[in-house]
Amino acid sequence: MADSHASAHHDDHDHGIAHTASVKVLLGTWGALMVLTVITVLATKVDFGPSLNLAIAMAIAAVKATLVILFFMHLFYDKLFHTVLVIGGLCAAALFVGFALMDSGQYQDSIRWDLDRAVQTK
Amino acid sequence: MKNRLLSVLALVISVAVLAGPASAQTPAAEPPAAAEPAAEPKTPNVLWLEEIEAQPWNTGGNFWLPTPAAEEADPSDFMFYAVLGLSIFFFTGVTIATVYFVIKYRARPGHKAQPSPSHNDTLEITWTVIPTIICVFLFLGGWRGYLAFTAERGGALQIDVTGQKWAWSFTYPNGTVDNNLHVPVGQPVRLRMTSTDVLHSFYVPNFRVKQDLVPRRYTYLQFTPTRPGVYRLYCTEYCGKDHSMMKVRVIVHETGGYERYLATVEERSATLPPVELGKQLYEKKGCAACHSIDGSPRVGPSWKGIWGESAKMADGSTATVDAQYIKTAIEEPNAQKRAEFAGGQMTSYAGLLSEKEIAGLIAYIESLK
Amino acid sequence: MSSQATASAEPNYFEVTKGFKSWALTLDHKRIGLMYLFGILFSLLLGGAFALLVRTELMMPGETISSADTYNKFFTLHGAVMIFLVIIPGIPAALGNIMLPIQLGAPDVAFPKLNLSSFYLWCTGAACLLLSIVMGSVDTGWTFYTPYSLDESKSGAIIPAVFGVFLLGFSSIFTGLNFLVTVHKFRPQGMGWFQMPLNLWALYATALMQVLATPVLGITVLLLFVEHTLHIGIFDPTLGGDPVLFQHFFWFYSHPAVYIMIVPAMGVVSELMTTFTRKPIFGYRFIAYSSVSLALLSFLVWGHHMFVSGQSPLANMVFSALTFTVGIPSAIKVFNWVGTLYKGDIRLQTPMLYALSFIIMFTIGGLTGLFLAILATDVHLHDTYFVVAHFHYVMMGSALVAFLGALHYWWPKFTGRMYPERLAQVCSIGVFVGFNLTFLPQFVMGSRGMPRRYWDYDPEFTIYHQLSTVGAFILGVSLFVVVCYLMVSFKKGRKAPKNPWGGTTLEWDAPSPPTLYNFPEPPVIHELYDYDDIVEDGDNGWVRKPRPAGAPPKEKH
Amino acid sequence: MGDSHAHHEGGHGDDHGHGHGSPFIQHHYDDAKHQFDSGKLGIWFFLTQEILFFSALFVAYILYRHHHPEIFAYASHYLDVKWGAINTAVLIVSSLSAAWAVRCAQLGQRRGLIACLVITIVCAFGFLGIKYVEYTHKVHEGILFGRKFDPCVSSGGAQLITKKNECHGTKASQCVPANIDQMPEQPGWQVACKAYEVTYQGAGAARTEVSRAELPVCNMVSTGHGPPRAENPPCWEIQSNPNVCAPDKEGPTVAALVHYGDGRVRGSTFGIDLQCEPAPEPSADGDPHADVSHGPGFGQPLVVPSTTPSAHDLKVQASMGPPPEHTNMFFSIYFAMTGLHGIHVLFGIFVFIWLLIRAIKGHFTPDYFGPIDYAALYWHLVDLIWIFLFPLLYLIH
Repeated sequence: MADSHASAHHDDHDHGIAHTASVKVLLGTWGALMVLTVITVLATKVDFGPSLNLAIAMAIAAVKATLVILFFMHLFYDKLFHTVLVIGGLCAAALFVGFALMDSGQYQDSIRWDLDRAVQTK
Repeated sequence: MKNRLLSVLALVISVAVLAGPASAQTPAAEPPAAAEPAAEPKTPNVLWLEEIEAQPWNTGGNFWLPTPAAEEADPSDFMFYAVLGLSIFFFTGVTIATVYFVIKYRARPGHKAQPSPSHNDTLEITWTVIPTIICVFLFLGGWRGYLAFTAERGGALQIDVTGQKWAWSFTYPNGTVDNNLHVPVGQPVRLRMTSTDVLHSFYVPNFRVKQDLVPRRYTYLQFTPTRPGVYRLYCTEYCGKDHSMMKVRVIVHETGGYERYLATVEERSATLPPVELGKQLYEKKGCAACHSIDGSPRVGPSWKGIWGESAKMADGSTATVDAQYIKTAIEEPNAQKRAEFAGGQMTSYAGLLSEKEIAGLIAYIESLK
Repeated sequence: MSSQATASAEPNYFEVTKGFKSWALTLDHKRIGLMYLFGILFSLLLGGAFALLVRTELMMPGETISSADTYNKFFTLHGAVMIFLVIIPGIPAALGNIMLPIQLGAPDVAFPKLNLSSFYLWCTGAACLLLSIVMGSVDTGWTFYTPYSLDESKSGAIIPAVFGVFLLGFSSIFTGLNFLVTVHKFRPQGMGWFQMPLNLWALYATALMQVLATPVLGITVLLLFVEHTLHIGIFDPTLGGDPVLFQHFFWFYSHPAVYIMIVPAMGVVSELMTTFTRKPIFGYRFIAYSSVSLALLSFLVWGHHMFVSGQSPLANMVFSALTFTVGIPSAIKVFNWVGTLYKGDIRLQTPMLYALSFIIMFTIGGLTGLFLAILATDVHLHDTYFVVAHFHYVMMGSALVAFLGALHYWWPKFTGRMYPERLAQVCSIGVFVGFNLTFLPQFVMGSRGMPRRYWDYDPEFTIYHQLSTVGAFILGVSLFVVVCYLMVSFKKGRKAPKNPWGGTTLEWDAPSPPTLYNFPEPPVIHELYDYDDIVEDGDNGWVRKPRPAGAPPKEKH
Repeated sequence: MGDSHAHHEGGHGDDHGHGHGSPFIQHHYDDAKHQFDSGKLGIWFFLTQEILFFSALFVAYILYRHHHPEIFAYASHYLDVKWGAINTAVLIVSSLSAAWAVRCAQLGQRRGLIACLVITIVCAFGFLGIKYVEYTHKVHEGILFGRKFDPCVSSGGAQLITKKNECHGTKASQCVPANIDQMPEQPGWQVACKAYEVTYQGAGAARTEVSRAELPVCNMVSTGHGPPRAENPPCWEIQSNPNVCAPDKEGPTVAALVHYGDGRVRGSTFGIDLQCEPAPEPSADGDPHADVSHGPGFGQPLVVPSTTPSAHDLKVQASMGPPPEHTNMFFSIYFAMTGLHGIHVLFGIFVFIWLLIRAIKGHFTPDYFGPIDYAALYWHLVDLIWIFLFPLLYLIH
C-alpha cells in the first residue's frame, strides 16, 4: 500500500492512528506561505502585462495551495486515495470550467438593448 | 398459473412491439413525400392577411414526421429514419431474445438452471465494440447534417425575429412588420432572432429547424424552404402562461408571391383608415393576450370603454386615458401602471410600432368607448 | 437452524425500542430508510396526482379542467416532486439505506447521525417545496430556467421552492458521502471490491455522482435564491448576466442526476436478474465497470440539453460526440442482462416481472436517446413530446419500475411480511401496459412536432393525447393499488421467511426483519451469486444446504 | 484499492465501548483507527464536494472576466489590497494554529490544544471583523451587487453622481448652481449648455432605467490663461465636447469636469437633455477632448491629460471616471464568492467553539482526536479558497 511516505522524514512520526506533523514542518510551511503572500502582493506592483501578471499571481496561489494541502492537510503523509479524491475533485471542476468556456463566445452583452432595437426596426 | 402469466406477458410485449415502432416501419420505408394527403392546401395566390389567417396549415406527412418543406429536412430525416431502423432492429432483437429465453427457460417442475459460462470476454467485447462503431457513424452523420444548418449561405434573405410574451414579430428588409412569417420558396432565409423578455424558441416542424431566442443576444437560424404552403410555427421554449398560444404560421410563397405580399401589405397599410389599422394591430401584435375588447379584465385592463376614463395609478396619482397616456403606455408600459393591474408586466413596444401604428391603436381604442 | 433460534431470541429492529421518540431520533439505518420510504411513497402519490391532472387537462384541446396558468403549475409540481422527492432519493436514500449495510454485512452505515440529519434535511426540503404550493405555486418548470424564473412577481413561491431544492441537494450529498465511506470502510474480510453485489457497485457509482454533481445544483439554486432576495444579477440579462450560464450550471448537475436515478436502478435489476434466473449474472465485471464508467461519463455530456439554446457549434459538436459514449455502457448492461436469462431457471415473481419490464423499457428509453444525441435530429425533436416520452421511459419506465421491483424484492426482508403475490403480478402488468400506452403515442406526436409544456394543442394531436391519458389512468390506478396493498401487508401480510426468493447476497442471511445491528452473529461470506447450495424448503423459503465436511472451498470466479 | 478493512461484528449495545480506549469510539466501528479512518475519508469526500460547490462561482468569475476584462480592472480598484493582504495573513496564521491543534491533540497536550483552538477562533473572528469593515464601507458607498450597484465614488476615488443621489455628504448641497449664460468668455474652453439637469447614464446597471439627478454647476472664474477655475470646489463644470455633442446625434452627450478642493480635475461624459452648440476650434494649448480614448459614448471616462501621461496615469485617470457598464457584475461575483466564503468561516467558528468546549472538558485523547483533524482539514480548505480569492479579486492589474 503506497499510503505513507513518512519514513523519509526523520523528524516526523506516526503515532499509531495517523501521522503527526512536526513543529518544524508546521512553522516552515507557515513561513513559506507568509513570504509567498508578500511576494504575490509585490508582484502586482510590477507591470508584466495583464496576462503575465495574472499567471504569476495564479502560480503563486497554486504553490501556496499545494503547500497547505501537502503539509497542513497532511496529504503528503496520507493515504493515496485521499490524493486521488482531491485530484478528482479538481478535475471535475476543471472540466466544468473548460466546457463552460467552450461556449463563452456566445455571450453578447455588448448589445445595446434599446438602441439596437431601434436600429433594427428603422 | 405461471404459464398463463407468461402468455399474458408475451402478448403484452408483442402488442407493444406491433403498436409501437413496428407498425411504423411501413411508412418509414416509403419516401416521405409520397405520404402526402390529397387535401394539402395550395399556396394562396392573393395575399390578403385575412385569407392567410384563414388558411389551414399543412398537417400532412407520414406516421412519424410532418411533410418536409425545407432543405434542412433532408439530412435530419435521413438520420431519423436511419436511427429508427437501427432502433427497431435492436429493440426487436432484445425483446425477442428476452421473450424467447423467458419462455424456454421458465421455471417448471424438473427444470433447473443449466451450467453456462458466467462471462465470455469475446462476446462481451464484441457487443461493446459494435455499439461503439455504430455510435461513431451516428455522430458523424448527425454532425454533417448540423453543419448544413449552420454553414453561412450567400444571398440569404435576412429577416429579424423578435419574440416576446406571447407573440412573434417578423421584420422584413423593407421594414414591414408582421406576426406571421412569409418567405419565398427556394431562397435561403437567415433569421436574426432575439427576445425582449424571457427565452423563447423558434420551431417549424416541417423545416426541422429550431433555435432559442435569448434576451440580449442575437441567435441566428437558416433554412431554405423547398415547398410552398402554409406551415405552423411554434414557440418551444417554455415561456409562461400563453406559451401554447405562441403559435403562428409560416407562409412559403411561390416564386413572386413574397414580393406581391410585401407590396400588398404596404399598400394596404397606406390606405387603411387608422381605426382599421389599430384593429388589425390589436389582433396581430398579441395585444389580445392581455387586453380584451369586451370589458372583461385579463392581465391588463380591457380596452372597452377605457378611453377618457380617469384611473388611479399604482403610485397613487390619477391619470386620464388619452392619446398621450396610451402612447406612454405602449412605449413605457411600466412607467404608469393602473393600480388594479399593478402586478401585470407588459413589455415595451417602443421601436416595434411606427408612429402611424401607434396613432392607429389610439384611434382604435377611442373607437371602443 | 441455529440462526433462527438466535433470531427469535434477539428482537428485530421494530421491537427493540418503541414510541415516537425511538423513531424520530433513531440512528438505525433501517428505520431511517423506512421513514424515507414512507415519505417517498407519499410523494409518489402526490406527484402521480399532478401527473393525472396534467393528463386530464390534455384530454381535449383547449381548456378541459384547468386554465393555462394552473396547468403550468401542475406540470412544474409533477416534475419537481417526482424528480427531487421521489426518483433521486427513491432507490439510494430509501432502499439503499436499508439494504446497503446489510448487503455489506455491516451493523450500520459509517455515519448514523449524518444519516439521520440527511433524512431531516429531506423532510425540511420537502416541506419547503410543498410550502411553495401554498405560497402560490411555481410555474417555471422543474428546470427553473432563467430569466423566466427571475420574475419577481413569483418570488413568494420560487424562494421556498429553490430553498427546498437546496436542502434536498444536501440531503442527497450526505447520503452519498455516507455510502461511499461505508462501502470503503465496512466491507467485511473476504469481500473484495469484486466480491461486492452489483447493487453495491451501482450505489457506489451513484454516491460518487451525488457527491460530485449535487454541490453544483446547491450553488445554482443558491444563486437563484439570492437573485430573488438580493437581485445579484449573475443570470439576469438586464443586469449584464447570462441566462444561458444558468443552463450550464443546471445541467452540470441535472445530467448526472439522470444517472443518479438510473444507475441504482441498473444495480437493482442486476440483483433481480440473477436471483430469479438462479444463476450468476453474466459478465459481472463488465456490469460493475459500466456502472462506474456511466458515473464518470455522466459529467461530460450535459451540453446535449442545450443544442438549440444558443450554445456554440463547437460545444454542440463535442457534447454530441461525448453523449454517444454513455450509450455504450448502457448497451453492455442490457446485453448482459439478456445473457443472464440464457439457460437460467426463470421465475416470474413480481420483482422479476418488473425487472423484465425494465429491460424492455430501458431499451426503448436508451435507443430513443440516440435520436436526441444526434445533432441533426435533436434540433427537430428538442423540447417536443419525443423528449418527454424518452425521459419518461428512462426515469419512470426504468428507474421507477426498478424501484418497484426492488421494493417488492426486499419488502419481505425489511418488513418481515409478504405482499399478496398474485395481485402484485397483476399490478406489475398494469404498470407495464399503462406506461407504454401513455408514452408510446408521445413519441409519435413528438416527432410530428407537438411541443412540450403546451396547455393547448392542434386537433391533429388529439388522438395521441387521448391514448396517453387513458394509459396514464391505467398506470395511476395500478400504482395506487400497489401502494395500498403494500400498506396493508405491512401490518397484515403473511410472515416472511428469511430468504423467500433464494437470494445469495448477505441480506438473505439476516433475519426478516433484521435485528438492531442486522446480524445476531457475524455473517459468513459466501461465494457471490452461487446458487448451488441454496434449496427451496416450502414455507421456510430457501435455505442454505450445509456443505459436507471436508469439501474443498469453492473456487472464486 | 488496498483499504478494505478487516472487520468483524463486535459490540452490540451491551458491550458498548468495550475494548476501546476512548468512550467516544462508536460501537459500530472496530476500533479507534477504524473510526478515525472512516471519518477522515468522509471529510475528504466532503472537501471534494466543497471544491465543486465553489467551482460554479469560479466558472462565473472566469467567464465574466473573460468577457469584461475592463470591468474587472476597473472594479478591483474599489477593493483595498491592504485589507485583503491582512486577511490572507490572518487566515494563514489560523491555518497554522489549526494544524498545530491537531498535533497537540495527537500528542495529548490539552493546554496546547486549547491555546491553538483559541488562536484559531480569534483569527476567524478577526477575519470576519475585517470583512465587516470592508462590507460596511461598500454599503455606505453604494458599491453593491446587481441592481443595488450605485456607487458614490469611482474606483479611483472621484465622486460620482448616482442614480438615486443618496450618498452621504451629497455633492449637490456643496455646489452653487451658476447661471452659465453669464459666464465670461473662456480661452480654450467653451461653455455652451444652458440647463442644470442632466441625464446620467454612467454608473447604472440597467440602461433602460435612466434617472435624473440635479447637476451642481460650478461658478467659473476666468484666469486669463488656460482653463477657468472653479470658485467653489468640489463642483461640476459642464463642457461641450465636439466629439460627442454633435448636433446631428441623438441624445447629446456632454463632457463634464469635476473640480475638487485639492485642485484635481477629472472628466466624464454624460448624456444631457439640452441643446449643444458646436464648439469652436481648439486653442493652441491643445484640445483636451482629442484624447477621449474609447470613442464617444455614455459612461466613458474622458481623459484630460496635463502633460504626456504615462500608462499608469491613464489607468488611474480611467479609474476616476464613472464605472463601465455592468460593473455590477464584478460585485455580484465578489459578494457571492466572499459571502459564501464568509459563511464557511462562520460555520468554522461554530465548529471550533464546539471543539474548544469539548477540549476543555478533556474529551480528546491520542486515541480520539478525529473531530479536531476533520475541522482543521475543513478550515484549511476555507483558507485555500481564500488563497485563490485574494489575487483573483484584489490583485487585478
